[in-house]
Amino acid sequence: MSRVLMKGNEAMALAAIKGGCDAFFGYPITPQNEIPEYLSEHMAKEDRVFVQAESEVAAINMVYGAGGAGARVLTSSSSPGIALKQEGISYLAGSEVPCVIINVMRGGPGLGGIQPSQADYNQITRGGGNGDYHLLSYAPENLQEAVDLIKQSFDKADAYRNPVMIAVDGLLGQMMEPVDLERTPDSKQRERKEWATDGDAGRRGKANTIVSLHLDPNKLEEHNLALKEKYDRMVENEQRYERLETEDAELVFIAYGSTARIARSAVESLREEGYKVGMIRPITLWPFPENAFKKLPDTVHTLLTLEMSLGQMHQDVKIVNQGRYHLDLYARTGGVVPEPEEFIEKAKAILKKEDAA
Amino acid sequence: MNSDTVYRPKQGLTDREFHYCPGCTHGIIHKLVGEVLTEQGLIGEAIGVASVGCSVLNYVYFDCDMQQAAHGRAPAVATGIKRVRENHAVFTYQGDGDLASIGLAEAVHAAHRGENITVIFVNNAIYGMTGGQMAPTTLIGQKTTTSPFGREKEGTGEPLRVSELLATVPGAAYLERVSVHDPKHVRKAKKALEKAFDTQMKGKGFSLVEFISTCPVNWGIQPRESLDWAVENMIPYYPLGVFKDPEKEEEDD
Amino acid sequence: MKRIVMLCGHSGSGKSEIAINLAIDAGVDKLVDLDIVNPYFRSRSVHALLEEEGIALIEGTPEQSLNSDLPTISAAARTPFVSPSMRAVYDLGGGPSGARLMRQYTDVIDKHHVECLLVVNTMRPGLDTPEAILQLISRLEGAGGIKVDGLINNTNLMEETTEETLAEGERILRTVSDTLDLPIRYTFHLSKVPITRAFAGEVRALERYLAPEWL
Amino acid sequence: MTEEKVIIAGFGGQGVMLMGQLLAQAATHEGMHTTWFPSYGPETRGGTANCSVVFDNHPINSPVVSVPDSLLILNHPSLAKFQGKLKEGGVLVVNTSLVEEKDLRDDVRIIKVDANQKALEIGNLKVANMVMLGAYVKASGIFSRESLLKVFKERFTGEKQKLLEMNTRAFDAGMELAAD
Repeated sequence: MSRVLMKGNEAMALAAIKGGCDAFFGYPITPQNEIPEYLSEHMAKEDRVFVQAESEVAAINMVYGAGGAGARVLTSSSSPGIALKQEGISYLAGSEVPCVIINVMRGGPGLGGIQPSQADYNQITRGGGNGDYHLLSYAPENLQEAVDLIKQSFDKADAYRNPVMIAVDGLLGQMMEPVDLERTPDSKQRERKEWATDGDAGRRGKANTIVSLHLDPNKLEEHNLALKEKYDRMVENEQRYERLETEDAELVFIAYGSTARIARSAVESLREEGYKVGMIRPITLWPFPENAFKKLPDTVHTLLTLEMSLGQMHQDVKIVNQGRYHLDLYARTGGVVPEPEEFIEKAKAILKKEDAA
Repeated sequence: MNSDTVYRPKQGLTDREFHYCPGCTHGIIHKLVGEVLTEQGLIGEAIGVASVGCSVLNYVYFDCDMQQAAHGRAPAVATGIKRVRENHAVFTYQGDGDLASIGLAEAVHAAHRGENITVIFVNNAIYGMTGGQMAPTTLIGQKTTTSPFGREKEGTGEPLRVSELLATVPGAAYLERVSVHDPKHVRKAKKALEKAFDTQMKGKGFSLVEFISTCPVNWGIQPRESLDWAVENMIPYYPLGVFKDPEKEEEDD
Repeated sequence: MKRIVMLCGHSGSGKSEIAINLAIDAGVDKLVDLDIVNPYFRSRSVHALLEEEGIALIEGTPEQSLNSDLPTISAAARTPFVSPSMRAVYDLGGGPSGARLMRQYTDVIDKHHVECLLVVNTMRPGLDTPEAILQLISRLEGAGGIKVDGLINNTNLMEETTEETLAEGERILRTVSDTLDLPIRYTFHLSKVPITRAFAGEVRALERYLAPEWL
Repeated sequence: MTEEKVIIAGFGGQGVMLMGQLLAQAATHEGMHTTWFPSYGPETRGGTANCSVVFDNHPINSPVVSVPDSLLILNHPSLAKFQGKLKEGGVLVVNTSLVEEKDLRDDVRIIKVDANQKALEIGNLKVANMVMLGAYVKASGIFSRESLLKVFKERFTGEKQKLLEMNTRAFDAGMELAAD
């Protein structure tokens, strides 16, 4: 198979199968329904597990069970559903059970709307459940990248024994684009997970337990510090980003996911008109790609965060910036997808002000 | 069982000493589960799911792989496990706060899907762990820390009968309510557990054994009295017996 | 002091500190921690110290569930009641829910060898009148199936305690004492608070074992 | 080629989404980059529906089309909603069966297609969308007829295979209408 035209949600579902996903547990919510719909058919054809749970809460706890039993597991949902899943996500992280979670974001808070949004940034990067934990989270910009990242995410989840979240918005989930499913290698069958509660205690002569309960605060702190050491390794090794036209840029956009696609258009138009504009595109939301902000050229004077949420990522830009550059934010929210013209206008206003100064 | 046998060392359980209060029946029920899993040759490959409640730590007692679930979610966790480990005996061990209240949806839907798991449901008509609050199973007139004047039907409803409720769910294959207040009933309870795991291993669907249990501490009575209290007050409202039997269903068909 | 002393009271009355003080001073065999209500500041956290003093601690919750809110009690908690030569101090949880589990032992409590003392700090909200304390006693007795045999004045405002604080507490407790004909068995004061006048019962300086310095 | 941005709009049930998907699929066969993005509101049959399709020889950034190069309008409410967005000199393919001609802009290239009438002549009102599609393919000159027929063959398989012939006829009829 070379390039095929697929809808985002279907492409992500198929990528999960190719990533070696053994089981899917989910609950319907717009705009990600094509994922369970696609998998209900194709997981069965592959003789793998598909269960439509009675709620998001049940679904994530099924993920916890199947992941604990050593399987590669996927669930998907959208913002309010992800909020419901936070209980289980905290348990997964706390007891170090790997899984992959696809979040096709929509507007909030509450029931919000069903149009594309990035307002889950905090929910994704700050945890959303209780306790000190992090999810490795990828924010692809197009369907090819989504497919590549999802395939790899099962390996990453297993390697770190940690949940991995794929964060896209409704736009990427709903749009169609050609993808090459063979571009990245399919995941190979894995070895048995030594820690899993897979019911082989009799053969091993030693039972495994999977718990997140540690009643002695000193033991719990020790556990948390061990987790932190793991998260530190992720910060060290897993930061991913793209730098576009930053070599001589005066103004640098910071944008991810769909917003980055739109920002890319704006960069191209602005460059054609002679404006020195570039972009940093985080591919991992957590760990936030601090490295992308190192060694920026001296020409840079302003970083402009563009996001479909009211400055949630901008907080991370502020932390990374440490007072070096002027900062600005252009945000749309509630399901409104910005148009390149809006970014262009904002960029011109900033550059004009700089010239005047 | 040989009639000369008066005590048998525990099987299917670790050497850890139970933390349960005197008069509480968790210990007996643990022992029965361990015995049945051992006698049926399942313990080495069994996977248990611990829930939240007084038995939250049972993962240190059962001598098999154990996963600890969030409050009420044990049937969902067990679903996940069973779907990827089809040939293993998978069981949950839940109290009435866990199963009949916060986790009712998970329990009903696991039964509803005909999930091929076994649920050990321990009903003592009160929240033990958090200090004796009213449970959905608390009897009318029963005083708890959140029904200080005795539970009234008005506003809190009447006690929920889980076995009877699940008997209306088509996917539930085997349901029985038992008690462990005397040796005769303990033997009967063991038979129920045997049948429940048998139902699972034959792939017939969801099985649940409901145990009438005690809580002397939170009922505020002596351990010995608590067994009598259960017999006199709980069993009349929660009658013992089989509510669903796959063999009967087959005969009826 | 009788062979067995049970300390009951309202939450935050200082039962556990006094239990440890009494147990160490009297050199009893066992300190039984039956506080299943409050998972903080329980006598079980001074396990090591008690061991040095030769006092065995009987606690409900096994080591693996330390700091859990499991309301479990150990079967060994019954032993002192039925062992004629064993001396013990029982530390009950606060309020009626703490007293409730004494129902467990109504069949083995022998009033000749057991006394139940109520620890009171009248500076705690809602306990600043004799009526309030009388009501508390009635509720504790109802819940636990026990009878209060005496009072302990532990009135204090922590660091701000003065001798007058203690005297104020005694005034209130005397009314309770007169109404129910209960003796005030002890008065506890912080060693920092010098005592210049007479107080009811045995007057003892309280060593604080449980509360950290910064509290 | 340079980027071609298209909006296709009509009411739900007219096959608007399918038209976009067929074009995107044909573009994939021709080695182009393409995106298809639906408006996925609560619209169902009877409501308004639209999708955006973009074709380019370079990777496409925004799948959201604010100023289309071409506009395919299948009913009158869609004309009111989208006509103003069409770029000056762009292509406007209108279903004159359901659109009042007096409201049409005069600064764009208009392809009038009596699609419903033509579909009825062919034998089924449902293929009106294929008539529109044929007209657009002819007018834009971006795709070969063969690419579209290949896509038809991929789409109309199994039970739907019997629809292949009628859809092809409708498509060809549309191409013919645009050639006039």
